[in-house]
Amino acid sequence: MAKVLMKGNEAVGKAAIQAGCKFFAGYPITPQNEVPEYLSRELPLAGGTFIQSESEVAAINMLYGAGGSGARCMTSSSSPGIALKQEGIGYCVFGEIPCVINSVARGGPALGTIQPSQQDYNQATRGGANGDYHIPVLAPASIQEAVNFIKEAFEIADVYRTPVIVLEDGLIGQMMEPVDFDVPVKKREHTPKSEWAMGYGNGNPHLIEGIVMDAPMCEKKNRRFFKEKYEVIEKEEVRYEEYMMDDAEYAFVAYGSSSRICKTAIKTLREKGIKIGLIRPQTLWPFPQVPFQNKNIKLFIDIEMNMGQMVPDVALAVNDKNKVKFFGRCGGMIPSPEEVVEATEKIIGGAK
Amino acid sequence: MAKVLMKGNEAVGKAAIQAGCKFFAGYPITPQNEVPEYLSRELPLAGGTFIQSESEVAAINMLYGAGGSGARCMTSSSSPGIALKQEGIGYCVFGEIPCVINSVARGGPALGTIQPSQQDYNQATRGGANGDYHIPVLAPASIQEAVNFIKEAFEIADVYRTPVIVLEDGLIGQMMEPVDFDVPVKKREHTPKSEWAMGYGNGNPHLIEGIVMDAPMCEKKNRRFFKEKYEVIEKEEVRYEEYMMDDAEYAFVAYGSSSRICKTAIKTLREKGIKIGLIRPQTLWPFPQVPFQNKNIKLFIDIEMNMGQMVPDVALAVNDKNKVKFFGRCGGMIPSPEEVVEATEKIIGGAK
Amino acid sequence: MPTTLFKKPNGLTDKKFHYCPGCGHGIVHRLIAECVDEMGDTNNTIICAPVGCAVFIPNYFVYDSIHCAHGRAPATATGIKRTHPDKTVITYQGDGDLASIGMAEIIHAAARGEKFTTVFINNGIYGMTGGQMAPTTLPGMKSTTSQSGRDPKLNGNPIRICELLATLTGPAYIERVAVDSPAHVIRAKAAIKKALQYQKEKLGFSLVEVVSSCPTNWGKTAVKAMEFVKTDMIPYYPLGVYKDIKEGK
Amino acid sequence: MPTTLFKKPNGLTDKKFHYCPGCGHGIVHRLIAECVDEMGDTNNTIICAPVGCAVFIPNYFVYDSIHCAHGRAPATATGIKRTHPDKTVITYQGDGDLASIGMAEIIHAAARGEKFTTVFINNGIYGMTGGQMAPTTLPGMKSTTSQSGRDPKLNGNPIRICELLATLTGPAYIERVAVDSPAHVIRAKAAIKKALQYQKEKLGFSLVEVVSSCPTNWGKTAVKAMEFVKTDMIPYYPLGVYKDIKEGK
Amino acid sequence: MGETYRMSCSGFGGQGVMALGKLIVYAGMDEGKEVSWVPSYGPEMRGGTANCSVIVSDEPIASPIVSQNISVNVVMNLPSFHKFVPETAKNGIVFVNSSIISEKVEMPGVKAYYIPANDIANELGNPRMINIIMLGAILGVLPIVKAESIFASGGAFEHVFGVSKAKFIPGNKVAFEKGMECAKAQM
Amino acid sequence: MGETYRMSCSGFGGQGVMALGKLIVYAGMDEGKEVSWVPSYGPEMRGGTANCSVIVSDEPIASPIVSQNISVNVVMNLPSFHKFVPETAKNGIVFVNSSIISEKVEMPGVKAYYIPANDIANELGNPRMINIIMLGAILGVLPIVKAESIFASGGAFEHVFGVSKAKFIPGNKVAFEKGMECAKAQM
Amino acid sequence: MAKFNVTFNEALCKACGLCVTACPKNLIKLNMEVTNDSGYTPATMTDIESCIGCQSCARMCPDCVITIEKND
Amino acid sequence: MAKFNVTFNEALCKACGLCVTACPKNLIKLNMEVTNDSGYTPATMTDIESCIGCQSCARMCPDCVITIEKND
Ligand SMILES: Cc1ncc(C[n+]2csc(CCOP(=O)(O)OP(=O)(O)O)c2C)c(N)n1
Ligand SMILES: Cc1ncc(C[n+]2csc(CCOP(=O)(O)OP(=O)(O)O)c2C)c(N)n1
Ligand code: SF4
Ligand code: SF4
Ligand code: SF4
Ligand code: SF4
Ligand code: SF4
Ligand code: SF4
Ligand SMILES: [Mg+2]
Ligand SMILES: [Mg+2]
Repeated sequence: MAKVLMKGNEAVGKAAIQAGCKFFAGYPITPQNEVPEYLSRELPLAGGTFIQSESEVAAINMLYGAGGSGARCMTSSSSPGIALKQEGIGYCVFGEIPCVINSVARGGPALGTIQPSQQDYNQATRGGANGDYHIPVLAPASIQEAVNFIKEAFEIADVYRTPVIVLEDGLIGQMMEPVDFDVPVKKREHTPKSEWAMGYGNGNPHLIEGIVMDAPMCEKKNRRFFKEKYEVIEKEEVRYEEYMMDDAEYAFVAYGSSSRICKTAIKTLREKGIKIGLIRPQTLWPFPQVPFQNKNIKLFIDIEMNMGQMVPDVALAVNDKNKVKFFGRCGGMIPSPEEVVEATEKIIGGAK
Repeated sequence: MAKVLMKGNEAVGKAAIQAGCKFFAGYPITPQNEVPEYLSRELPLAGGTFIQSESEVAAINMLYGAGGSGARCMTSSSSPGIALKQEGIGYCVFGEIPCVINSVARGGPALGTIQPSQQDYNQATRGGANGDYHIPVLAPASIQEAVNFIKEAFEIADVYRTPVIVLEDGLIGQMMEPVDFDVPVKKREHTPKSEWAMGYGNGNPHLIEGIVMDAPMCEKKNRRFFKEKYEVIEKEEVRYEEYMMDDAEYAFVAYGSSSRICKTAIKTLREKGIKIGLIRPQTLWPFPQVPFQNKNIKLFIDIEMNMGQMVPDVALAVNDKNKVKFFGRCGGMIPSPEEVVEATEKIIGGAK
Repeated sequence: MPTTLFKKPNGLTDKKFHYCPGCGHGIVHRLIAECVDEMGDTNNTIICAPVGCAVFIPNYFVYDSIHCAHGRAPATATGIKRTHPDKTVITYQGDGDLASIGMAEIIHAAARGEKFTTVFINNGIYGMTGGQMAPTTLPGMKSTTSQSGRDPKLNGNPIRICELLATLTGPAYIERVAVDSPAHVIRAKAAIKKALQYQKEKLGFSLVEVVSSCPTNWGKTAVKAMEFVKTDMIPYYPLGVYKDIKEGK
Repeated sequence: MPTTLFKKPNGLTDKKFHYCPGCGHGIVHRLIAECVDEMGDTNNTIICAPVGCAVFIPNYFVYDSIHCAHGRAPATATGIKRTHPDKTVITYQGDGDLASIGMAEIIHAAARGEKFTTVFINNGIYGMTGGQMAPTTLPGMKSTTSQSGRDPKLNGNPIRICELLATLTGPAYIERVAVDSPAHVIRAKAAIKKALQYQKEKLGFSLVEVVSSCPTNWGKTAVKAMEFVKTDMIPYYPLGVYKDIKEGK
Repeated sequence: MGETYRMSCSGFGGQGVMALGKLIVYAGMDEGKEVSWVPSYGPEMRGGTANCSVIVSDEPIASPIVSQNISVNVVMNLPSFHKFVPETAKNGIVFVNSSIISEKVEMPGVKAYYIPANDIANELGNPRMINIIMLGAILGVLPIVKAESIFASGGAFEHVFGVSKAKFIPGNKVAFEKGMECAKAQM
Repeated sequence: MGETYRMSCSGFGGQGVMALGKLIVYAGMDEGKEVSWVPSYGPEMRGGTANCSVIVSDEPIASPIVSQNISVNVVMNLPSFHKFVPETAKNGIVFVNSSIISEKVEMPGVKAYYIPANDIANELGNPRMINIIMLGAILGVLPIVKAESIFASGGAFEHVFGVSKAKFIPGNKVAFEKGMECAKAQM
Repeated sequence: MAKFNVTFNEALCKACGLCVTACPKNLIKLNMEVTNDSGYTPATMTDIESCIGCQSCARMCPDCVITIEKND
Repeated sequence: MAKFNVTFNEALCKACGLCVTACPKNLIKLNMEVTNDSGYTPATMTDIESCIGCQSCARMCPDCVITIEKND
């Protein structure tokens, strides 16, 4: 349990190496630069390949090749860089490439700002590539959790042969916190890569598939994904934290950095006698359903560093949009616990 | 009212010219190739510029420049090509560039198939660029409507200074139907481009903005978009058709090609005594809310050529996901009216 | 017992090519398989399919393979070769794929000196999508997006890929060949073999540009199309070795 | 009354540059403004900002301007120039922007012969993002992603953009200059002026590569950084005219 | 009286099945009917089979796709025969290019016409006219559209093939009539 | 007794404010406390101001950002003074680099220490040590972390600047003590 | 017995005619009498005795139709 | 009166020293006595009389700090 102090981005790099990542391709972009910088130095020492690709487009397509060849692999980027990866992510989905995409969000749209934001919730959970698909999205709220989730992400990727996104914001990427790299992460069973990856075919050709020209076959493949991957993931891989929910009459819903701010706000609100807790989705897809069935909750108050992108998911989980309220900041602004408290009092006041 | 027979893609090209489009950039991709092919021949004759760009990425960034210079402009592509445009679309949003994006969807993910599909509902309505934003999405169900919507799209783009997506599927792009190019489309008032576009500054510099480095300013800009654009568009620009809804107890919800299949299915179902109608969103964002408040409807049956991407929007509009059922085909498969009838009977039977 | 002088190589499957009659793709497929067979790498090769008429390459070769995104085969091959440095890795790209959308990827893979081999089919047109102008479409040549012939004033002149890449230090071998005649086919095969050899010796990136035909979208018979390769394409795209680090070139 | 020999040009606003002390960007900004002023185009110019340290260009020039997406300035400028053929259109790009992510766009704009001018700042590094390796980082040069120096075996050798683009027929004028000494600054200005002139005459695409410095990320004082330009950068990036259609070059 | 023709035309690429469909659709539009034409497209057309869906109706057309319940089923080669004939509607009609398809349609209630289109075309000395021969056969037994609407000046033929090809109309009319005769003889 | 220090350090880029924060955080962690450090980043650091948020606490840290209610506020230049001083918590403490800031803190309940860090550093002949002088001043009046945790072998100093810089520890200790004295004199 | 066997896998032939043009001895023609399953009239040998075994036909064939053997 | 006026807009100067190095007559130095609002010690003229008006200093200045006039 030797904790070390580390910047979030570097911790992510180190976690990837620990998880056995053997290939990284990425392109510089603030606020995630320390990930490639760290890996450019450390990954070759661990017997892996680091490539600073010519672009984000190239990076994801390199993963498509490396992951398709059986290497554990990762890329990292931030908002507009992730936008550029969308087509390639679609190929990784369809080609069933296990790979990890580390996404450190900044204010948007476009170049926006470089300050932390959660404005890429839709980008991560709804995609932007073509076709029907889902990608597991893990949203850590601390550097420790980022480290654990990166390791988990590699496991999930291998089990379901799917890209996995770890969605942070610039705050988690840039801050330093003590972190324990020895927290165990369960190794999972999965089909050996030698059974499907390129380089292991030996005359019984292994194909990584980007096209299925025959429409009925293409539909079949789509349906297989939903049945064998997405339905199973929705059952098995949902993660969330409940904080002070035992006696709660109100619930914050927040993930990542904004959930930490909510925790501070809860302290103040509870001191004021308001029974409020926090539901913190740790997976954004699959989105947790169970905690939202809590009938004691009068209002679910969604707090995000965006304009309310998670609201539809909360409303669907609650199955009543009138019970869902929202407060957020965006464009790189981080709400203070004080303003969350104020906004909450106003919302609850209004609800009385 | 002289109708002519035309392929959907060519009709789209012609409509754009009629609407005063003066700049087109695009890259070949099935099933929309006839759009650039037609415009390569016809747009220069109408005094416009046609460019076959080196890629979809270049195409959207050309629009960013041409639209930012005050030209009415359009690009056209299909599924993976639209994925590549995501970053550039984000720039057009943030830079407030009026432009039209014609998207002719095929089966996915990845290269998928080239057959018609509606698997790009999320791609169009949720984006995939970074940041908080919305883009109006018009979904025509016939070539006539495609022509009208392309013209409307240019108007909407100018009024709100936003990209507008016209989302078709390969069927509408490839089929031929008679079309009347003289259906009037209301010209709308908007700020003259000389007030903001590049090339008109004359020492009072006009800036097309992709970055607002100061987070509070960036937030302000985001909030202005929601207030001045998205809230207004949600009020003013929603479009839908109701078909046989007067006495309906059940409602299909479908757009584009699948709505036509539903109309055929309705005929059969009504003959069987089932009172079913159709709610056809013509704008996918903003998503219509009013027709879903109809309390006579026992079940809303969403029919799509995908795995159910519109379901969340329907469930949110109805505010009860249990009243929403789904049937679809995907990967380039088009459901036949017969199977829609069968699926509907099963759903309704199950609901009894 | 008669000795076999010529037959379908082992590296090709039994599937019938979907290409149009007389399309150059088929010839080049066979040449690749012949070279790989002869080098003893039939079970040691990975091939990267482009987006273009050759997208179905995985159906035709017995190698492990991947459908790359349009233009990105060089990036994908980089990921593959760095993971399997001892496999023979081949990318196969058309002129739309390599010279238009994939320009950045091919240049950077070449500049990095990635140790795979690219077979680049220059047929001066987008075949798969039905005959649009490619970066290599000749001046005056008609296509569905240059219906009165490519106008260099609007579209610029065609790009010569071998010449462009030869300015870089990463490539070990670059040659332009054609498949319009039996003699040229023999030369084309030798070039592909040499490129693969250089890959095996880990000397750097290698590329063979094959000037080929697209009878369908050129609106010509197969025979006339091959004539056009000779009379029009080759003069604009001179055949020869553009880079050979062994020869100090 | 004293005559003014040298002052801040009219094309620049009053805003203080945000660049680090001694950064070459400031010099080149001034040269552009001087040339445009002298050509009488101060109110007739549109400038396209890159993503890179120069992203705030719109703050500094009195021209109409646009923040382009990373690497895509040539595409955006194409849209602008085709819409306003009589405006002077300038793109300003760094080496990460132009030579890495934007490689396809610059080559294709050049190949099409788009009639705008690119000022390309080669400082051998990603300045804005804190000093990562660029395609133009010299062999052995340290960066945050090549911490023991760029290794050509892994990363290839640096790309020489002027040489690469000079293989195309679209460009009318290409020159490489530097800003390490007053004499070179004078030459740099003349090159930019010529490029703009060629644009005005609608002769084709023009590009001036400016070998510049990034004291901050090179870990050098401003003065030492300029020395490094002279002793290390220029030998790898020879100055001179690479293309001049008027001279038949 | 609202009759709706749900047609499918299929064959090798190069047999002119797409144009056959288009001719009918243009003519139908000129006669004031509701029409739609949907092609198959893409690489499967390369050397493989091509087909199109055509609807001619007096009512607005909802779904324009004809993949089941085909009322007029034109099959020009063997793969198409196998793929499309089973989808013929009861009481539907099949037109078979019997020059290269030797199989017979055996579906109760379905009437088939066997037109040796290649042979007729070869007799006429123009092997490319097989689609026009088929068209003649179809219009010989079904009043989907009128022959004038096809061949009149400004009509469907000129639309589909271009005005410059109008000089070939007389030759095509001969082929058309041959096809018509052949079908009528089987009525 | 759970004390939480909510610190902000701000100044010009180059004044070492980020390192100042890091030293405290490393030391805090070594002492078994909960800590967090959040930098400002990006181009605004270029020639402009830099700042970091530091929290040292006995309890788990929820929000790691210190932009309001700053309990320990270190301001090293004038723009930082204007930006951050107003955000000091009641009962908070401000440390001012009085060498280049001539203004005074005037907030009821807020105590300010004026440390002429540049002058002290110049006296010591090393102008880069101003952050260590400030650190001395802070730890002179607040028991956030112990001095040993900073300078001990394997301690914060070696972490932040690297083991190779350990040889500079003695010199830095002198600066640290000068700062400490200066602050204590104002207690 | 001829010196060489030149055989055509007719099912694969697309009648492109490249082999016809390639043969220096002009020994190959398309057989208009036959239509294969894909609708093509496949290439065939007219005079095997004159074949010089140069393999030009096979080298140009895009569809691997042609096999050439030498009779020892 | 000196032949030339060389003036420095001190507020803009970042003390990079490029002008110092550029001056062929070695006439410019950084003034360590002064710190501008950005924290820099701006460049200043040591001996205007010796200035030859070559403008090398101004040409190298990245921040448009320097104005040069000729006294007629
Ligand atoms: C991102 C993307 N853009 C466009 C396409 C459509 N597309 C398919 S093949 C092709 C080009 C084919 O031309 P070429 O590379 O020259 O190959 P050829 O078919 O001529 O062999 C294009 C543009 C696509 N599939 N994906
Ligand atoms: C799509 C995208 N990828 C990456 C970035 C991050 N980024 C900002 S500037 C830059 C490169 C700057 O280097 P260069 O072009 O050499 O300009 P310089 O700062 O050196 O002048 C990068 C990679 C971005 N903003 N957008
Ligand atoms: S379209 Fe052209 S390139 Fe494609 S298979 Fe046919 S002939 Fe070959
Ligand atoms: S980081 Fe480098 S390029 Fe950017 S402003 Fe500073 S010195 Fe100039
Ligand atoms: S081997 Fe030579 S001579 Fe014999 S048929 Fe073939 S091309 Fe003609
Ligand atoms: S070259 Fe091959 S496919 Fe073409 S005609 Fe000859 S045998 Fe047939
Ligand atoms: S003008 Fe020339 S001589 Fe005068 S100060 Fe400047 S550099 Fe020195
Ligand atoms: S060159 Fe300019 S910024 Fe640099 S020291 Fe001289 S005057 Fe100051
Ligand atoms: Mg091609
Ligand atoms: Mg740079």
